[in-house]
Amino acid sequence: MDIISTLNLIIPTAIFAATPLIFTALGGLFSERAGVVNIGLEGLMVIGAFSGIVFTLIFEGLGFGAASPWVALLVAMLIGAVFSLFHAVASITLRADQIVSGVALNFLAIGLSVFLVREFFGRGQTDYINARIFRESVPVLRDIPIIGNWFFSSIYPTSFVAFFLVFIVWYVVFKTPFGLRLRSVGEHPMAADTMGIKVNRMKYIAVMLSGALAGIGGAVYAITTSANFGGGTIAGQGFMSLAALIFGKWHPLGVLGAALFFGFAQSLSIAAQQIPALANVPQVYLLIAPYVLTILALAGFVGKAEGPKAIGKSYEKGSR
Amino acid sequence: MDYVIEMINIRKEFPGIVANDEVTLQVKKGEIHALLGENGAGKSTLMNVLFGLYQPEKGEIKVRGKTVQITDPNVANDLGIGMVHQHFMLIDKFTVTENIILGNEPKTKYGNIDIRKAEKEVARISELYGLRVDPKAKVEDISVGMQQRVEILKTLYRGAEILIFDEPTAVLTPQEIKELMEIMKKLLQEGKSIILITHKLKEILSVCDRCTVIRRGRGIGTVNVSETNQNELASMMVGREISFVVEKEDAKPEDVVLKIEDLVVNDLRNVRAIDGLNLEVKAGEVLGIAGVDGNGQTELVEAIVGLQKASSGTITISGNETTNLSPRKVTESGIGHIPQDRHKHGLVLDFSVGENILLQTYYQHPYTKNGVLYYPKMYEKAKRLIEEYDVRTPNERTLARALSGGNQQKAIIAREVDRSPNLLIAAQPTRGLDVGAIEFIHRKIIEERDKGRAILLISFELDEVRNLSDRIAVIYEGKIVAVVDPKTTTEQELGILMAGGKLEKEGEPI
Amino acid sequence: ACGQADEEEGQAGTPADTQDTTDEETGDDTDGEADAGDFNVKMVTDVGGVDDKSFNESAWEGLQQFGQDHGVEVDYIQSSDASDYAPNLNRLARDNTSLSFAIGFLMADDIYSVADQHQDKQFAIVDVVIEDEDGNTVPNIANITFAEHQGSFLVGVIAGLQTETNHVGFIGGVEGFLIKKFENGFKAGVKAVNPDAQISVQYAQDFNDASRGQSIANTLYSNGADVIYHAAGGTGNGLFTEAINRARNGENVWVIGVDKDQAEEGAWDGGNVTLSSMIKRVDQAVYQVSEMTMNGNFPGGEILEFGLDDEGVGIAPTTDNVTQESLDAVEEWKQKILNGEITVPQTDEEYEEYLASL
Amino acid sequence: MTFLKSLLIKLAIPLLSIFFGFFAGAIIMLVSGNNPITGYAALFDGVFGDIYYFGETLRMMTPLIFSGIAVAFAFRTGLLNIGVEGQLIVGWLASVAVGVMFDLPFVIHLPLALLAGAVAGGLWGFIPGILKARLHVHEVIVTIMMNYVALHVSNHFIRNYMLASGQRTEFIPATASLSSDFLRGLTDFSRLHWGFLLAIFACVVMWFLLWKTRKGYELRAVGYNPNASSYAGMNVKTNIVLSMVVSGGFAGLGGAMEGLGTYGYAQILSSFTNLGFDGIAVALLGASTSIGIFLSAFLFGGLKIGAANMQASANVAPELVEIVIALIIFFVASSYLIRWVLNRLQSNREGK
Ligand SMILES: Nc1ncnc2c1ncn2[C@@H]1O[C@H](COP(=O)(O)OP(=O)(O)OP(=O)(O)O)[C@@H](O)[C@H]1O
Ligand SMILES: Nc1ncnc2c1ncn2[C@@H]1O[C@H](COP(=O)(O)OP(=O)(O)OP(=O)(O)O)[C@@H](O)[C@H]1O
Ligand SMILES: [Mg+2]
Ligand SMILES: [Mg+2]
Repeated sequence: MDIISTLNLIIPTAIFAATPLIFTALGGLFSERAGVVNIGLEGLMVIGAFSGIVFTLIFEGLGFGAASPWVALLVAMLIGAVFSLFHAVASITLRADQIVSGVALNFLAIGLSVFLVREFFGRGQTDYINARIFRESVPVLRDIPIIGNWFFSSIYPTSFVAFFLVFIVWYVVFKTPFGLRLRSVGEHPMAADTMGIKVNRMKYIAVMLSGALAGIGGAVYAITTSANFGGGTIAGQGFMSLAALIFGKWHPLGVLGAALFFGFAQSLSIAAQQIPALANVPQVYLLIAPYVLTILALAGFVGKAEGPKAIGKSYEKGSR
Repeated sequence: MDYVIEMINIRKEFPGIVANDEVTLQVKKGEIHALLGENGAGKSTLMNVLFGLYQPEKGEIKVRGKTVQITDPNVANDLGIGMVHQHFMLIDKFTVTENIILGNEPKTKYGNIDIRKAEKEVARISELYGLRVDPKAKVEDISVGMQQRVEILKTLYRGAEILIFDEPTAVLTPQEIKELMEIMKKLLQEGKSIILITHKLKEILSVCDRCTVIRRGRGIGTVNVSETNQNELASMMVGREISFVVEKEDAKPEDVVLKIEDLVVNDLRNVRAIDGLNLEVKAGEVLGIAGVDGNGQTELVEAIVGLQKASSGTITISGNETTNLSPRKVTESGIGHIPQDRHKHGLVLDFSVGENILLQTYYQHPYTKNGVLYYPKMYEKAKRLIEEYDVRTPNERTLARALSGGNQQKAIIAREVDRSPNLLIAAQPTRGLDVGAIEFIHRKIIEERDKGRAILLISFELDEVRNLSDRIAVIYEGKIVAVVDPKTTTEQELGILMAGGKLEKEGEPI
Repeated sequence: ACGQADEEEGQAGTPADTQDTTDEETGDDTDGEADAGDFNVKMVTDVGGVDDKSFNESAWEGLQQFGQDHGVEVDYIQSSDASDYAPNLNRLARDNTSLSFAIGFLMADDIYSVADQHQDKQFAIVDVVIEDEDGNTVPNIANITFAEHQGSFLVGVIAGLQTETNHVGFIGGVEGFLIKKFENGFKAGVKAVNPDAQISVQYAQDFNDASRGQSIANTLYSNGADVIYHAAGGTGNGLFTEAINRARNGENVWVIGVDKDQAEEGAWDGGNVTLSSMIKRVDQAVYQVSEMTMNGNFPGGEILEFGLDDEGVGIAPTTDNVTQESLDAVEEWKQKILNGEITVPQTDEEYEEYLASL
Repeated sequence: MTFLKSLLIKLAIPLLSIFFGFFAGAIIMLVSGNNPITGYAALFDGVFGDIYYFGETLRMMTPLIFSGIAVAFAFRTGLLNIGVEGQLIVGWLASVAVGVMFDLPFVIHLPLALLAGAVAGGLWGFIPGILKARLHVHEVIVTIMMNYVALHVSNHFIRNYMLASGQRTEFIPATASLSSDFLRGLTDFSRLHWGFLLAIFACVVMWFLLWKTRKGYELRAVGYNPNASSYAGMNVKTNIVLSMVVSGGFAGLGGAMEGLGTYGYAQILSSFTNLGFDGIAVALLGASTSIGIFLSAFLFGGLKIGAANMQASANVAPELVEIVIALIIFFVASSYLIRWVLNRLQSNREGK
């Protein structure tokens, strides 16, 4: 295979693998920019995947047809936001250690969702969804040489949504009053407080946004890829999103880059086995490549990742 | 009476402590009203109540004669109350403008921040009150003085009529303090009223109209500044007489202990912070370094103690070269070091007072044997020093975090001085402390000098440098530009040197 | 391969007579004659759980059926973790379970030690043969295996005949002896009818990564394969997703499912991408062994291989997408396997020999 | 007096949290149509009802104690080691490798195998440690990545060099085994092994290391305030690396417990063991103290072992246990609430 056709193979897969990570990491961005560490992204994705599948099935049953998964995505977003309140209440109002509360959320999400699946379906997995989100090709644009093949000829609409969202988040976080306030809360909550910003309310909003987006991330994964939900559907994607967030230095564009990088490394590792030149490389090297490349990238040129200053601390009026 | 602010019988409790106990404060329109009290007396608390950060348990607040409930800072803003906090409330990564408009941002019709308009507005107000700032600069890149002007601008941007300054001068250089006083006068002319918290009685005497004193949370009284003096204020505040002049004999300098030759140090951003510096400190003298913050003081100290690498030049302590040795090696060659930021560098706040006191010696016999700590010996030692240095703490096992700033500082001094170092480096040893604590620390420094130690004192407090030093070295842009005799050099002359100027008259090196 | 001793036609629902010729009488089974009153059969699932839509579920269905037909108490315990196997098996043994099933080769070592501690109890394990240090089978464990390679061979035949690109693919879960049986059987089947076909094989090294499965499927399909067989559990979900996506774009791609009839997974509003599935009748095996035991013929120490002969493996009943030609060929090759004309390879070495013999 | 009071509060928080956790679990059972009393009775019975299950609980605790210590140790020095899972996996493999490959007398073989586990885990911790110390790379990402690397690398080794049957390696010989006929006999053939005693010992070691040694003092100081520590002449970088190595070493020993104790072999893992991730919860619930870790490992081990019985005899889905665990962690973390209530009660009483 020549380079172009190899890339034709790798790039769409990379984008596809990156999409759920982008949603989730953008969610994490809101929360962490407001100073709330979110290890619970994994659990929020679980909840999103669970709601995405369950509600697609429900809407299918109600005769929503092809719209079902899309409506289910919205429901997953809402449920993700509500579920994130667990983390918000614990870590903001009750001043729990944010890492601890995130870990608890992960446990709760997997336990609760599988428990509910058993209650609803009488088994550990849901049924398969029929109405799915399919890959589409964009008329006209797909005919652009090379680029058309990579980005427009067979791509999930959800990936476009994700890309679009990156720019929205960038705009919101860096250009709007809301974004300025959000960041101020994560950098120096007391300063924000003295400027009349409701610090804890801001943090609640941020955490719920992270729940909403991670919910979408999980649902997108489940709806586009696994088509059903079980205890093992989300296995580490939330942690990878967290890594993408840190790797991307808490910046939406960085997050996009990092998620694509992970997707690229994974899809390269898969495609490599079908590329004659690389087919003889022992598989273990390809399997660990995404992770090793990430470590090398961090060590080599990305270097120190410095998060929001007041991250991880709960804010108490007047404390120093 | 036309009081703009009346706080009547305010009571504010924290778990286990009454921070304000029936305190009354009445501020007239157009005056600068001083609030005076020891560390922990409850000044900041009272002001935070006024600013809406805390809710009082009891008491009444009237603004311009009307009773109000200040439930949060927004309400205070609406009432025209602005506060410049003791610890700056600035976001380092934001620009000056972003800091000022936060919470009150002008928007375009698309809902994004109209940053141009904001910058113009900031420029306009800063011009109006003579507060020079660069609206586009990031806060982390500007000087402390400018940061404070940003703080003031924040309140003015919101249209504050009553400004609270909480210890604004503690972090400023003399020049900056003078500028600040000018600014305050200008603000008064514009019809604002000011509440000023400071530990520096001289400042109160020079700019304030009236002064309210609180002690241990209780209001002691309000006096007209024109009818009082330094000693009266001090004894109102502490409840006893305080001496302000450090009693000391002339120094009897002996051998050179610290010798620095052609030192070059690059700072963290790889900018040359120390640029060919030469310096000598002799046994039995206090050498004070005077200079505006940011001229290489931090790097100088860190290079001496081994925390920053010197690119060239040599540092010699008691005849042994210590250039670029590890901090531990340097310490062991006879250095004691009171760091400038006691929370960041001086203490492990979550360690007990005892563990902190042993922070430099824990690994030595008899505290450690074969890698195992011997806690009884550690605490025995700590107990002795706590007593000797009058560190007020329930016991040696209390967490350092629970101590007041003054007592934390005393614990550090106990630790550093007790090791009998040949060279004691004291960086900002009294920053933010009340007069009682300052008195103690000054006495201790002179005592050590008289025992024949070499003392290197770095302070932005010109009075402190002039009072304690036997010689003053002025640092400017990483070089020592002059070494002068404190007895024959005036504050003005020092100010000129610190600003990089030259003295016309006899400023010969001594 | 030693289980091939059984040559008789087995009918579904009746116990296959699988007397191993090498088996000596291993002491009298006192529990064997127990009447249906206290006879009970229980099983321990592996981490997949009783409702894994795969062989745990299938086993449980067989057991339930058996319970219904004979009025016998049946039950299961779920393992949420590999370290649960031993306590769960122990629990059954302690509860005086007449016959305890361990579902899945992962429990091999645990059942060995538990059976050793409870020599008076009867056990059976699916998918693996338990041997002691000397390589002998254990008298109180019945070993149930399947000729997955044979079933895979048949779906290989279908793939070989119905590929239009002359290129087929195989996606494995985690590489190991068992999954290799699927792979080699499949490849042999493809080559049997279509010696020129190209076969791409890729292991996900994960049974539960649908995303990875989809990526691999994408690569294989993009490289020209049009029929992909999987033995990869949840990872296989991604294969179906990818195939449906492509089918929707008008591509002619197929999936061959595994373990049970996976027609449901392949359905989409414009058709079905499931070409066929290789089914493995764990339910049958469990049913039969239970019945034998109830009747006092506990096949302890025996190796029961359920193969084509007794419908233990085979192709799925849903054959909507399979051509008549392929069905005929499947029947033809099935006979050849049954009458020993060909031996289906299980390991890589056997496959190499097989290729050479073609 | 104040000492007693503070001790009381310290105990009250976890106990109340556990109570609330179970209480919430009971509500969930009620809502989902189960009887919480039978459910919990079955759970309790599944741990204490039979000495065998009790033995299994202790056996389950063993690796959890090690992974809990690993997390706590790093936590004490200001590092978040999410990589315990991976360190445990390589420790498992390395200990079994030494067990299988060498033929040595017991007194050398077992310690050597244990050491191999610790060294492998330590090495796996060293990498994020050195990257953090030298290049300021965030340890959380590196440790997450190292988990995956560990999983794949160890599977690769087993598959290509050590595969004996099915998915696993050879059994280790008795000379490298932790299994104990005595403990098995005591607990009616559970898989309880000598590793349990090692785990208790490890708790003591952690306590001693952190609180009684010079190094421990340094590690804690660096964890609390790296700036002040470097001012005091400690080598912050070395201490960060050391902390990760020790933490990884404990995790590796946790893996060795599985390899040399519970199983006696290493196997191809199709997914994570979760022992390492559970360690995070164990450490947090145990407030990163030795005794706390021991007790919370017991709670976790018991819940996990008891869950099977809950399902078997009360027909409650085993996931309920996970929910209960989550809620217990939640309440412990939110101890502010409990503290606040206790304070209220107390000040009311004092007010009178
Ligand atoms: N957030 C808080 N929580 C508990 N107690 C507090 C808090 N803030 C202040 N205090 C208590 O209130 C007292 C008054 O503190 P405050 O900060 O008002 O003193 P201050 O007069 O401003 O001192 P300084 O001169 O050092 O700034 C302190 O001694 C302290 O005991
Ligand atoms: N958040 C808090 N919670 C409890 N006690 C506090 C708190 N903040 C301060 N204190 C108490 O307040 C007292 C004085 O603290 P304060 O910070 O005002 O001292 P300080 O001399 O101003 O120190 P600094 O140099 O840090 O400004 C101390 O006894 C301390 O225990
Ligand atoms: Mg104050
Ligand atoms: Mg103060």
